Amino acid sequence: MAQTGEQRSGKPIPMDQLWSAEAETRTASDPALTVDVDGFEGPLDLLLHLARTQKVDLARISVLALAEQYLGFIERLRAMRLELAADYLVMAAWLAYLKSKLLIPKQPQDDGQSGEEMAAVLQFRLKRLEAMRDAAARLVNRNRLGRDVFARGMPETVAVDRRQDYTASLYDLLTAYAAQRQRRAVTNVRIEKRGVWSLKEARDILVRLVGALDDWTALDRFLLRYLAEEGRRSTVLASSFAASLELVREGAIEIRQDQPFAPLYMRGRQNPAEVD
Amino acid sequence: MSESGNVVPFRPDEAEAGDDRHGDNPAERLHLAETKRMAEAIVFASAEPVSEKALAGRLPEGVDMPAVMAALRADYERRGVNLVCVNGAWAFRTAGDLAFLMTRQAVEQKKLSRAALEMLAVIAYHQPVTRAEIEEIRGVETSKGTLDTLMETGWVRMRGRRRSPGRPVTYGTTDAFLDHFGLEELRDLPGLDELKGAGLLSARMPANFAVPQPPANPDALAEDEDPLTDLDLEDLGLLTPRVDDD
Amino acid sequence: MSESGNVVPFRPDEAEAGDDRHGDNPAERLHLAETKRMAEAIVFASAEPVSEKALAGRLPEGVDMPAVMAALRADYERRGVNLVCVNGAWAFRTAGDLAFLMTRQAVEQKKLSRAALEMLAVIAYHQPVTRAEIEEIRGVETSKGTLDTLMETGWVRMRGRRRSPGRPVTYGTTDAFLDHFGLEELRDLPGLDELKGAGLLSARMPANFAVPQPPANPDALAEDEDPLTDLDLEDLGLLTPRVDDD
Repeated sequence: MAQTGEQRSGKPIPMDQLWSAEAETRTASDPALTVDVDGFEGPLDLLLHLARTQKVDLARISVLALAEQYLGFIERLRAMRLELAADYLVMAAWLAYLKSKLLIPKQPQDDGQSGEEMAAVLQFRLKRLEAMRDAAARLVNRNRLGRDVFARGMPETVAVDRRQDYTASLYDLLTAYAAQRQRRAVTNVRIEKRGVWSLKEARDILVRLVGALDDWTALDRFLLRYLAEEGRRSTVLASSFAASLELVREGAIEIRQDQPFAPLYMRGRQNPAEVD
Repeated sequence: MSESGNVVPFRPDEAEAGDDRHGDNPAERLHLAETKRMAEAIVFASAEPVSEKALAGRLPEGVDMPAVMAALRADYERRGVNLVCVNGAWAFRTAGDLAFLMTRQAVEQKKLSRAALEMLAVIAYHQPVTRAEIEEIRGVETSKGTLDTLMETGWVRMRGRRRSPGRPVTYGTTDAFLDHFGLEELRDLPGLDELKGAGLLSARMPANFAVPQPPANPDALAEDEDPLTDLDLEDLGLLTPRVDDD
Repeated sequence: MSESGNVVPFRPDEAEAGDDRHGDNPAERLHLAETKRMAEAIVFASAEPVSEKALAGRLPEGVDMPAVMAALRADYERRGVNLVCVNGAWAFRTAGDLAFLMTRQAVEQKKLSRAALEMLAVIAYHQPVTRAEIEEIRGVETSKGTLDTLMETGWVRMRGRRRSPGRPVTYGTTDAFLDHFGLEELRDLPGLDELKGAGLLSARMPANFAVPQPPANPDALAEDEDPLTDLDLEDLGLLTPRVDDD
């Protein structure tokens, strides 16, 4: 896969080739150097570029020569009064130190890294950076999804079967149960608080229900739906009885009870002419 | 198209078995194979069915398109994916008999709505319970959707019909319900005291407040319950009416 | 491409040709063939790689997944479409050698800058790697934008935090990275072994050539790595701070 990708023509050439091609043009234009350091990814990149111009394996480059090249390069840039980022200068200072270490034989009292060790570290870092460059180039030149290799263009959308997997915990369930039962219970309590039928309430209902009735009808029948509620029975009966007496007195309804404790019958006031 | 060569796909070696039209010429055989690969890749990657014309435009010239596509279709005839031609355009489709695979993926985890949860709780505690009774207990009307959702969960079932005017359907919970909520049996549902103890119910509930105890055997019908018959299910639109045989 | 120049048939069905493992039992053979069709349909239907786990969840139980997928991969080895594995997830992709054909499908992709590309390579080969280490390797400070760009591609992710002073975030690649670059797993990174051998994947100058190696399982944390917590993500501005409930 990788090979075929790399062999393909018309696609980006490996990055290091690009890079070295660029390097050559730079070298060609070296005398009239108008290098913008922006083109470099930092001092290590610049060093790698310079090393490349030595055109040898990084393992065999002359670190001394490289350090001199870099220092010379920086010198020229400064002569042109180009602003240089600090890390370029730090690297220059380090290379100058390295250079001195390489030129002056190791002093017995010097415990620090030898020039050779420092040079090796630099070589290692350059090689590692170059290796990452190559790796990047090899990566981008692989057969890439969406460029060389493709996924199914018409994926079959899985029909969204709305069958959901519902979840709820026992705690949710119990909370829901308790909460609603409690809510209801509290509502009921509230009704009971104002559970006394006022005379006015009873009167209004009787006028509405009995006023238009021609037939004798038991009081309980009117009040059926009001009596149904446990605990309200007595107040409903008492208030409506009192109200009915008042209505009788006013002549709005008639009332009849055949014997003690028998049902009370009521009807609207009849036209006297029709009474038998 | 050459039936004999293509009707039976997956022959061990098509090339050796020979193809009526191309069998004689190795170059042509190679050409067909390569063209088939190309057509295969193009149709696969395309976002819409590829017309034969469009296909021809991208394949080497002089290709016997019908032959290529017929061969490719034959290749896929018995696979999990088939090459189909709709209005002269080619596309891959899941094999018809595997369509069921394309519907199962979308199992969404969804939380029950509050209303559904409340109704489920009432059904669990008060079963067997009719819809009217649920509404009475909850003090709100029940939307059809909520009950449907509950039936969908598989946690609620119709148990039977109450032996009372209108013969309303009674609801109860299922074994899946017990399973999901980690209950061994319905009687494990906490009672009044436990609910109070857990702080879920106020300690000062009205004196007449009660929490029913669900039946020990969830499958046994209550005294005033009749089993659901096929006829009932028909009534409820859950069974298509039977056609009498005679 | 196929040297012999045959018609690149799908391999014969196990049901017909027999298979070492299931050859003795016709029912099992049929079962494997049928499972293969199902796996084929499921993977074919999806544009994204389908994890083996997801696949197993939709196939009959007790399926020998490795056998099924290996057989399926072999079926497609020489077709215009190949079955590929990306970190344990399966997908069909057009064959790499047909890239020249597919230019029409190619969507214009945002080109990564040289810096971003280099950084991607560093992350891929050195993961888990902290930002400071990336900078050390590249010898330059990393602009926030470059890392953001990489995160946006979906190829790079934060993996965890290094168990070292400051607990720096570690970066690594995603499955989408593998998918995009056609890698089955991280070990398939081009040149990985040579780089390792040359000690170039080590953070420091390798005195003893003890070389880190990208983990086989990209999701497994390294020994000195902690998982990212919500609190970390908050720190990093990737989660809105939690509001305490009480």
